[in-house]
Amino acid sequence: MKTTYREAIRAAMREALERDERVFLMGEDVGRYGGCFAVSKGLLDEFGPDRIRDTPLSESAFVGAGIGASLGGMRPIVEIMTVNFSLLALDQIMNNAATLLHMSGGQCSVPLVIRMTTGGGRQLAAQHSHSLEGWYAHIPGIRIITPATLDDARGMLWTALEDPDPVLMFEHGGLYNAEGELADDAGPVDIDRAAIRRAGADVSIVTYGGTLRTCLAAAEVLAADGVDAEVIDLRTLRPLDSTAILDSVVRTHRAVIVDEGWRSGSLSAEISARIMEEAFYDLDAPVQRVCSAEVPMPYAKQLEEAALPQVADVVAAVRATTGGG
Amino acid sequence: MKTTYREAIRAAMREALERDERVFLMGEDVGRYGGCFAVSKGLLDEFGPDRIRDTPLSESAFVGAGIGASLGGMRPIVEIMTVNFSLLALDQIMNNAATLLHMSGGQCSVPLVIRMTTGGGRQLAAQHSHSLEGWYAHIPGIRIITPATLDDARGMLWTALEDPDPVLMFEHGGLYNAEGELADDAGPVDIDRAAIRRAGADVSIVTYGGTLRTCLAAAEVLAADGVDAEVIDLRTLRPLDSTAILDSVVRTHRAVIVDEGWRSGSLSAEISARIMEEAFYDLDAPVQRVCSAEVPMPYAKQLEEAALPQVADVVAAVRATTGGG
Amino acid sequence: MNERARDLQLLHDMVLIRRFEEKCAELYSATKIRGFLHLYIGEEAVAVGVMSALGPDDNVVATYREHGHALARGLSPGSVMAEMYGMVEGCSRGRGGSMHLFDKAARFYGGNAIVGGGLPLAVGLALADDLRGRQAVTCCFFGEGAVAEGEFHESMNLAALWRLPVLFCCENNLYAMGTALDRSESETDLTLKAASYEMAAWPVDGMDAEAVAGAAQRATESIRGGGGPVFLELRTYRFRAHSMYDPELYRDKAEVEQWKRHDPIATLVERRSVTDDELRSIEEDVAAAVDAAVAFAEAGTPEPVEELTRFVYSDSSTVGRP
Amino acid sequence: MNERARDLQLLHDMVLIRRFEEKCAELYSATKIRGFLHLYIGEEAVAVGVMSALGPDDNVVATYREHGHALARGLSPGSVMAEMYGMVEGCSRGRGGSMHLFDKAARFYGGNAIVGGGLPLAVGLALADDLRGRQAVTCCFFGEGAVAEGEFHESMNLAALWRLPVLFCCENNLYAMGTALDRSESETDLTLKAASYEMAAWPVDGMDAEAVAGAAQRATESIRGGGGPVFLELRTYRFRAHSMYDPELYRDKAEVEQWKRHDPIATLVERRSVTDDELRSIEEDVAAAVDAAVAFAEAGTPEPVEELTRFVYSDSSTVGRP
Ligand SMILES: Cc1ncc(C[n+]2csc(CCOP(=O)(O)OP(=O)(O)O)c2C)c(N)n1
Ligand SMILES: Cc1ncc(C[n+]2csc(CCOP(=O)(O)OP(=O)(O)O)c2C)c(N)n1
Ligand SMILES: [Mg+2]
Ligand SMILES: [Mg+2]
Repeated sequence: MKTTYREAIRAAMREALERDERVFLMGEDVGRYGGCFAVSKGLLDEFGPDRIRDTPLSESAFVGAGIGASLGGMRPIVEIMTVNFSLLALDQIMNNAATLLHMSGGQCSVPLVIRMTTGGGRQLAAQHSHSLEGWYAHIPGIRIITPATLDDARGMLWTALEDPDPVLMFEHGGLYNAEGELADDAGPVDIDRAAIRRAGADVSIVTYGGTLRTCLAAAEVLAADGVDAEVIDLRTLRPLDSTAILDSVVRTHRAVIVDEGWRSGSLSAEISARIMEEAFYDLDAPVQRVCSAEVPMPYAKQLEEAALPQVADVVAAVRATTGGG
Repeated sequence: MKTTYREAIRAAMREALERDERVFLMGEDVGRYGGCFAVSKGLLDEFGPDRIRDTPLSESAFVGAGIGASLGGMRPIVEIMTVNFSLLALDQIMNNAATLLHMSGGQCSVPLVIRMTTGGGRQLAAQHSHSLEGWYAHIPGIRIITPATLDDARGMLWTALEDPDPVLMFEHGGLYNAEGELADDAGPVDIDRAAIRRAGADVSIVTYGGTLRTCLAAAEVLAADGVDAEVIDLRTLRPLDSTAILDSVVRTHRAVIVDEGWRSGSLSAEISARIMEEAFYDLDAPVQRVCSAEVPMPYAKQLEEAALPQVADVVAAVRATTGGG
Repeated sequence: MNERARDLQLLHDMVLIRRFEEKCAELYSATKIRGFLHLYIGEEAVAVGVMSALGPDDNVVATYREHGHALARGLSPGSVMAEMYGMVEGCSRGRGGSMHLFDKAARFYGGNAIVGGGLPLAVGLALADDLRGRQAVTCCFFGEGAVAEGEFHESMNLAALWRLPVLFCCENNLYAMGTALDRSESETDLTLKAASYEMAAWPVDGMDAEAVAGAAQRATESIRGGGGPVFLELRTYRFRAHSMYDPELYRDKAEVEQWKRHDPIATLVERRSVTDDELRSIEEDVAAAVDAAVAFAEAGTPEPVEELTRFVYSDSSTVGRP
Repeated sequence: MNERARDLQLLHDMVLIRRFEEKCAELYSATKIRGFLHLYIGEEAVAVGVMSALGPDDNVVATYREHGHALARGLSPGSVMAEMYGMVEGCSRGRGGSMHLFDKAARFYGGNAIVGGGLPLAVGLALADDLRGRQAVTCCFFGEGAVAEGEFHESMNLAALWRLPVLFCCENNLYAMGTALDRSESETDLTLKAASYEMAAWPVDGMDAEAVAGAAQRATESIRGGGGPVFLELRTYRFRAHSMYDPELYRDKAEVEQWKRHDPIATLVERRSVTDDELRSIEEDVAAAVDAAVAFAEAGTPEPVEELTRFVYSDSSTVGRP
């Protein structure tokens, strides 16, 4: 079946709404408008305004209400339009969603899924373009998932809804129109394990979400050059599947980490540090990182492109680790 | 002059208020109550309610008002009681303070200082005890300072107020009562450079803020054991003084990074990654990290202690890098 | 239960809170209790009055000044005291402490120490009840200081817009730490805030347990009848400092003394002509309960540090413990 | 300036905004402009009316739908257009785009794309003026959708509590993207929100430039006289989609047509019996200005990518460029 990333997420939401009456979707313009990126288009007609619930512009309160509803036995899906706006709800996310279970000594679990759009590349400038999923991965008590493929867009939501704890799902805005084939019976996927999207022997490229395509393209360029890159899609940023990363690095002895977050304090720093700690003696070269430039995202096209990780950057980083200058 | 960390910060504020009429202090209970940790006690009487301005409980608006006032030519010092509450103001901090200069193409600088208390150790549990300064250091456009000594508590504020861009100053709650000697003419200090608080040849211990004391104590334990540790106080977490770190590591060939943030995605990950990238071939052992356990801070004393970096943890990490098991 | 009997129960519960907290203050000085400790003394009528209108299916969301709410809701004094001792037997297994009392079985959802942070949770709990067709009310306590927080307003609007069964209980004790209401709100008539959301709102004498109970009863009936959320402004006063660290520079001793003349316990004793015998019996009962609570806490078990990372994720989660 | 002359100026400015934005829409289709583009068409009376009451020392804080505000404030059409082209000659050097127009010399402080995010800035700008004893007014625009955000309430309260010189201009165009006001506010009379802060508030016909100008004049006079902040609810309507991506599923075409009958440009033309000649002269002038703006933008310079990390910190900062 030919479909898009957007439609795959919509199909996943539809299935969840059909299968479990505790599930409902809530967020700004998810109903009448059809979702700011049209992900929930049509669902209001199918499921009605109670379950496809338009909210006022009140990020903190409706995220908090999602937490409360999950305490009350529901399985809410809360949509935040864009990651930058989620900062308005960070108090609820960190001080409540991520901590209630612990503060209550195990009594109050928060089975909540928060979906939001992340990432740059569409000239939306500094208040609509950041990639904060790696930053969110610092917070204990939540799970972070980042579907990069159609299968994951289709399958991660269901697994996330079965998770007893809060899950934040980051959808890269540049992927919504991505097209591809999806099995008719595509269903839930494991969200505990990273996936090897391309096997290779010479270097491990570790990435997720919006930069997976960049890395796969870089791997092709490198292949033409005789460098056989393995590309790992982390899929889940918290908890990290360290085993998958380390297994690969132990085989390839080289690693490049690619993410769209700002470089300092990025998720790739964490991965580099873990490789340092667990596989130092297996490394033939220092681990490299390819991240976004440390700037609020500029509007101008050439500046935005220069700020974001590009195929050439990944190729250059791999060459640096493989001694290819 | 014998003084405390708390008094040193108060003296710095007093001096700033005297020297520059554009400076004012604003925050919850900074005036009549005297500051929730008594840092601003007495300043209301000296400078009056216009300049020592009690605010309602409105973190987002009064931080945003601080940004606006700085655009309007003032030099505000905004106090947020505790780092966890700063999450309510993150939209203003990231989407405005950190980005206005860039979004405006260089026109709108935001010379603002935001002070807040950070850190655990006082059994204040999961909504009052976290150490998010390393996490904040991910954000381009702001500077992060973390005075760990009386000199820095006294001197950093003035330099921060001269900075043309937003500065976040994190004061570890466990330090307020720290006593010591301060020169009568103690004044502004450089906030661009890290400081070596103890010179040593065998291993570089990199830390800042609340864990500096822990590291210095660990260095004494190690010294008794024949291990000569260098202790670096970062002082500024963004921008990191990479040069100071790397210079030390190139000399000692071993490094342990100690911070009170949660381990995954901590500042120490960034430092480890930079050492990996810049000094890999100088390392005799993998860089180690000592961080807080990845839990919302528990109330019970023994649990909180177990969650926080202790002297024994630092000693053990150093021993691991020096092969001392 | 006749009115006098109900009032004696209210009285009992108020005395329990009072004596329990006096003991807490003592134990704080003895460093048995640590962290922040916020006493409710003076405000007891609010908690006991409101709780008297709630049933077991209703939900409660409270603040960091919540010993009174917890005890009035029926949490055992022992489990609350053990929590402040940081013991496994505490109602939050010692992980929460004074500011984070929880009891899911009692639908007592904390113990929230972010001012205003509990209000969105209350909206969500009520939304869940509404979606599931349950008749329950969610009662949310907060101080007048929270009214300045954006989360208060967002929550009020959501609840009113969706006509959710929330009882907003604003404990107006005139101060937020050291900030008097007229220094935190340009308009100090808080019922006008509710009016701007088209929400029913009544001021209530929060020093009078009977008045509170009556107002809460009317409010919950209206809410259960589908009338939408209600905002109660409970006018009260805290007799003690904000917390154990507060030097109370911001208010006159005379003002405190003035309010103490409206002590909710004395008021009810007088109103119902409670006899010395009745009072003695209550005090004895309460003293025994408080002693038992302390003994229970003293005998508690500290959580082994090996369990530190438990409850970060649910035991049933596939996320491994580190 | 007599009233008719003033109104002809208002008319000119409205026509400028209208034609400028029509050109923007065209250029968007031609992919000369990218990112999000929010048109102000239909709402022009609000921007020109309010700005007519402001002087050069006053501050303006706007939204992401701010071309109209920027042009009415006097930013040159060329610098605004060049901004949308992403050029160095743009008012934000091409770093901001349509949603982030800035001009510090004009005290035009953005261009804020976080709904409600500009309000605290406005409070702060006004606080600075107040502390420095300056007579200026800070004017802050926001949509009715922002009223649901906590930051709106916190800012209203701060401004009223401290009696700061802020003019709150709520552009009530009835929709926040696809959400009608009665689906986002339990109480749709927005002036009641202001009342709950004891702030003066007037509803104004936002389709009538004269009415807006008059209200803004009265409001700024009151503010300058020390009367504290004022809230204007400017009742208006956007004739176009929310942004270039909006399929407009949420409102009837008939409703849009109904509102178009109150086109602020036509209204003023009729009221002031503007002659065909006068109108032609305005249109010609505007057409020339728009053409010149496009030519200016087309001739602009893209910022070299080497400059990418500039303006993260001030040029005078001791923070090195990476
Ligand atoms: C968001 C947030 N800001 C600040 C604080 C610090 N703080 C704790 S209690 C308090 C005063 C709250 O006053 P009020 O809401 O009136 O409740 P009361 O203490 O009077 O019961 C403050 C400022 C906090 N806990 N949370
Ligand atoms: C905090 C935040 N949430 C959501 C959005 C997405 N968004 C952009 S405009 C808009 C509608 C705003 O409506 P209103 O305030 O009425 O202004 P209008 O667009 O009608 O001028 C929304 C939801 C945003 N930019 N910021
Ligand atoms: Mg209070
Ligand atoms: Mg609108």
